[in-house]
Amino acid sequence: MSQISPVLWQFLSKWLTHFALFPPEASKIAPQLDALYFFILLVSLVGLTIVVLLLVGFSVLYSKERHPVAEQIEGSTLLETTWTIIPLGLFLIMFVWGALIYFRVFTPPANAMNIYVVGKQWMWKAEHPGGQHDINALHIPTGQPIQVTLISQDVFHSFSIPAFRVKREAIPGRYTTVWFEATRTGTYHLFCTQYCGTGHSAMIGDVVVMTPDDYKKWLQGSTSGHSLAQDGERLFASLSCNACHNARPDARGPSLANVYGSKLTLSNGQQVTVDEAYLRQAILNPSEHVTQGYLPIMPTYQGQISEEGVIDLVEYIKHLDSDYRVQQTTNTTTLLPESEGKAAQAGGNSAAAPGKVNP
Amino acid sequence: MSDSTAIAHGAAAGTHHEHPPYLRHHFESVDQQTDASNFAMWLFLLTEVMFFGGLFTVYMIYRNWYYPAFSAASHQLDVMLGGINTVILITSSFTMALAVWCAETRKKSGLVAMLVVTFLLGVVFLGIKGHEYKEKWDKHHFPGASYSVQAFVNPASDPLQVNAQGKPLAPLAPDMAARTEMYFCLYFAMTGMHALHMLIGMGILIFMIFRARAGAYTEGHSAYVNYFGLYWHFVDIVWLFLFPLLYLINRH
Amino acid sequence: MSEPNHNERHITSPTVYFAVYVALLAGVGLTILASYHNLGIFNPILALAISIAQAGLVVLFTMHLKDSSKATVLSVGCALFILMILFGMVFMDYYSRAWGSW
Amino acid sequence: MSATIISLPDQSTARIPKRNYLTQENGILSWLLTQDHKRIGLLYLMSITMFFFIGGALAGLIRLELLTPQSDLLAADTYNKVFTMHGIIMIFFFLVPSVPAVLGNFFLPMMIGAKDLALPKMNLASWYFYMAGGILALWAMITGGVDTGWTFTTPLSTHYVNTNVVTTGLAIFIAGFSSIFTGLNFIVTIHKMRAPGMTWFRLPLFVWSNYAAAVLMVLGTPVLATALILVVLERVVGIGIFDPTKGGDPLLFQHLFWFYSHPAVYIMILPGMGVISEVVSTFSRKRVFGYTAVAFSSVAIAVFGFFVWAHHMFIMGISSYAALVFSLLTMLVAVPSAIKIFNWAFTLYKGSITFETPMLYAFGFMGLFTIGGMTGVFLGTTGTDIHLTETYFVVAHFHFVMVGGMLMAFLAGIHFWWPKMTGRMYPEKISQLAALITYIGFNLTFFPQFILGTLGMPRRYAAYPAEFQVLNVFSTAGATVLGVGYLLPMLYLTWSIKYGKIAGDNPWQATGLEWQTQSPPLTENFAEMPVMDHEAYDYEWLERQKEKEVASVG
Repeated sequence: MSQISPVLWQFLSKWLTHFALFPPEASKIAPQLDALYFFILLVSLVGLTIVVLLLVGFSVLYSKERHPVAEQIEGSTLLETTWTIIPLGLFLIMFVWGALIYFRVFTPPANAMNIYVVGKQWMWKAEHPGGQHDINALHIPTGQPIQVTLISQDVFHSFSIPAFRVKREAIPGRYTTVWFEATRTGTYHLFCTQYCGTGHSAMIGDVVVMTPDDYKKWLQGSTSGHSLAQDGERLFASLSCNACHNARPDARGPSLANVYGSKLTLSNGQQVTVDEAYLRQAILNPSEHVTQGYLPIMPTYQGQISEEGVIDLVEYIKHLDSDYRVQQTTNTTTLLPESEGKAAQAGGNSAAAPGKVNP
Repeated sequence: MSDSTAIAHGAAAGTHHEHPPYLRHHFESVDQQTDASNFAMWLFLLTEVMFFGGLFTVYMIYRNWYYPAFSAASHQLDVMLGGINTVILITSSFTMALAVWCAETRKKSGLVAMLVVTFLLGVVFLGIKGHEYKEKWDKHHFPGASYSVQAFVNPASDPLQVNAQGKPLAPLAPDMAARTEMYFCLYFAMTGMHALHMLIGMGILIFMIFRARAGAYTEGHSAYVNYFGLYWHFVDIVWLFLFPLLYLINRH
Repeated sequence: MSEPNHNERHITSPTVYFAVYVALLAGVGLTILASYHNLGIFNPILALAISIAQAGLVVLFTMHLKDSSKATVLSVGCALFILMILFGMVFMDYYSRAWGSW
Repeated sequence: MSATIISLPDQSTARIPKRNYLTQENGILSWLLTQDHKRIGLLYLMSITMFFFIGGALAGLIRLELLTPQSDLLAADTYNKVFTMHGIIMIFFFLVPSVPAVLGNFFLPMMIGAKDLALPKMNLASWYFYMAGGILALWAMITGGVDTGWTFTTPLSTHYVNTNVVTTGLAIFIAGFSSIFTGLNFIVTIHKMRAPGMTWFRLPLFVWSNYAAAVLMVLGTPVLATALILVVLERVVGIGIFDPTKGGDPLLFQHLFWFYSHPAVYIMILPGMGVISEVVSTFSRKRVFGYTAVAFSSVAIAVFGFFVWAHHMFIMGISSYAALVFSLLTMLVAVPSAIKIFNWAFTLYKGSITFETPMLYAFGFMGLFTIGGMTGVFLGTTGTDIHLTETYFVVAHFHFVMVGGMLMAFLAGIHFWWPKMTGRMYPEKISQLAALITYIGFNLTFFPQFILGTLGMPRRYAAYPAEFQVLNVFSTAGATVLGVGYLLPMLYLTWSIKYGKIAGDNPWQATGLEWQTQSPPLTENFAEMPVMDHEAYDYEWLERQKEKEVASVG
């Protein structure tokens, strides 16, 4: 064979070594999604078989040679109802099942570790909470739910990991999230699946799934020295956010301590839960997100902070457990080590000042 | 039907009785022709409804998102001018309806007069609209690089940013003030599309005035005037929605 | 086949046009007047209601939909229905986005 | 139940009538200024064939580039322009006008017994709009191309590419008028121009499905126009309606775009389904099983087609609640398609089936459309959509529906009505071979893409990971076969215009009114106004007609 055609031989051996019908199942959701996939596949195959059998069978039985005389039949309400109701029922099962999967893929569990991913033409940049950066890669441990908070800096991108069966669009101007829990170590594809311009097909990377121990080592090996929250703290100070957002009784802005996860009432009466998306919006479009009791005086930071900067700020505010930290940034320019902040917080002084309208 | 080819010549030679010149060859009767073209005109207007429907969808979404900006920006429009324009357009619609009536009752001079009046009212409408556009342009309220939010962050500097009692409106926060550009995007897109429809209509009106002076439409076949009337009334209806939606936000 | 005087059948008299005209003017006046009173949420609703009523008058009488064939009436209804689908379903998305992820 | 025997007429004595719509007038102007729906249909046939081969050549380039994992034949930006133009040409300049503007234009008036469409001038204008749009699009392609993808996703199309977006957008806008005019003309014609006795439930199913598609054209296309105009304004003037930095929502564009573009796939497929109804009935000599159900399923698809557009946006940031609603409605729209498939299958039951070329294409349609439809369910289900959307699975799915479905239907229709259009037959054996080649080539091209998609290969990639190569090689190999399958009909049909056997008035013994007149038909279609005195697909009526004829001749 190899004498006849080396190219063909190469091709065949390639096929045999690489042949796969399904991508690896490397996340917790993958088998669940595959189960639904195989269910629909089964229904499709049965449906297709029925149609083909009908077509071939009738063609053979009623070909002109065998059946020269056509019998005129009007139709059959019973049959037609049958093939209306049965597909409808099957489709509804698929809908419900699919909706459950969809619900799971887009509802992160409470203990998920958050990783920010910024998409830009044409690369993925992942930011781990400890300050580690991944370019066109994502390092994650097994056995730990990972929530990915996505944002795009320019156009629509789509964050797709086929082995995990997850995909989510990175949208300019808005956070979206997806989560997964990797189950098998290895290196998997990371694709951008939404067409995003010239370098679209170069916007690919590797998802490296490691054991928790390896992950820890990796974290230590690639640390940049300061966490996202620490970067955010510095940015918070340099933008003078603390001029208003402090806990003093005459503060012009609400205290941000413990604001993450709380329920706020806005000046237009709307009730919101403070999450990453809300914090981002409140920084960039403050007047639509004024806490009740305050004036809409905050300037917008649209166009002044990069998406990474916003992420740093969000991460800082998330970890802002008391206004003590705000005071510290007001008074000192040096950064407190993480542990000291924690200790200070334990010391009390955590009551947030009630909101007041500045006269 | 099998012998159809045999008599092909007889039918094609045209043995139709009563064949008015405006009856086209593929219709059986004038009624059928009028019915069909009238129906077609309505369908065309329905495509227009969907076209403006897309714009109204965009308007609806952004007005909900940026209500303060829309409310403040709409104060830049002159209700007086808008109201006058509405009345002008309604009047032109009325004269157009009279033109249809004149054509149907075969009053040639009445038809010409009504078409001319309709045309002139259209000119006045567009004149006022142009004046309004110019005002926006001069104040840098045309969307684009030179857009200015001055009037909205500092309403005291702008005589138009006042409420019904004449007191200055509250200033907008800078980020919300920037959203007023969205309002003007939609303002220009929607009124611009409306004005474009009027321009097309007025082009057809000129054509019809000349034909009417030559005696067309008043000799029993007035359908064309009727179809144009439908178009003109439709353009009028669009304005009846644009006026309150763009001019009358939060005027109290 | 063709009726010689078919054109005479559907002529709407100028009186009807004039009545619609007056009603429209009244509607415009009412819209402007209402917008200067604080009716809360009802300001835009009232304005739109008046606009719809005005449009209805024009469509029914000035544009003779009242005397048009069933097919025309049906088509207009169909288009309005699809228009409501466009408005409604787009709005549904935007409205429910504020509810958060789930 | 009763029986019908139909035997084919003796074709040796048939000859082409001297007076017909082709010989009525001569000269190029008589074609360019014609208001005859049949001639306009032929104009459309020639122009869409041209666009099909341009789009096909671009597809060939795409497949060649994907032969190897690297982006070597074409640079990435060239590749992007090529697939964008392939999409735009195939969708707006081939698929949307194919069956309605060619076969619908030609046969719809004949099928309902009218002399012409209600608005012949508008019909001609529609062709000119189509050509103007098409030429503008080609011009945009030659002078630099456009690389947004046919979906024009904002903000990529408005702010991040520097190619001919405005020109292309306007080209599609202009072509939209042609679509609206055709649809409008069909609706008016079907409502107002039916022959005496031609009640709604005596209409051939081809007319029903074109009616449904026409409704979609008339009500959907204007919204696409809105979306495109706003994109053009955003690029030219700088308004910020879809610009996130100015507070706009880029997703709103997709709402408007898919509000048209999802129904557009039904504009493309519904007329094709109409063709299949005609062909299956004719070649099994039997009335379509459950006529009413098939007719209403067309209307149901048209209506539900408007409710499901956001299933293109499940992971794009629409609200989860909206995703559920749209997914549920998508399931509902799948049902009428299933009804159609089963009704066609049962039309064969107790028929008397022959396997001429149109019937082979119709079989191809039924098989491939079933696969295309079922894979659509994978994508309409929110859960599996997450994994499969934006991959080659989607590419394979819509090519199964559009190429496997629509193009098969178009070829079935062309072969079915070719004798009526030209008065001549094509060589039967070669055409059967072509149908077979098309079928094999098609499956070889697009079936591997389902596997590629499941494996996760993203669409619109100029370069891809090496492990996907084998399946891509299969796909490219299949595309070559498919190319031959499309070139063959082009050649033998052209040949047959001059040298084909003379067909006679009703070579298939079909019941439609269009077959009860001479071929090629007269300019006014019928020598005298036909009167419909029987149901659609009434083969017994046809049999009685023939007996009468024999009696009167005897």
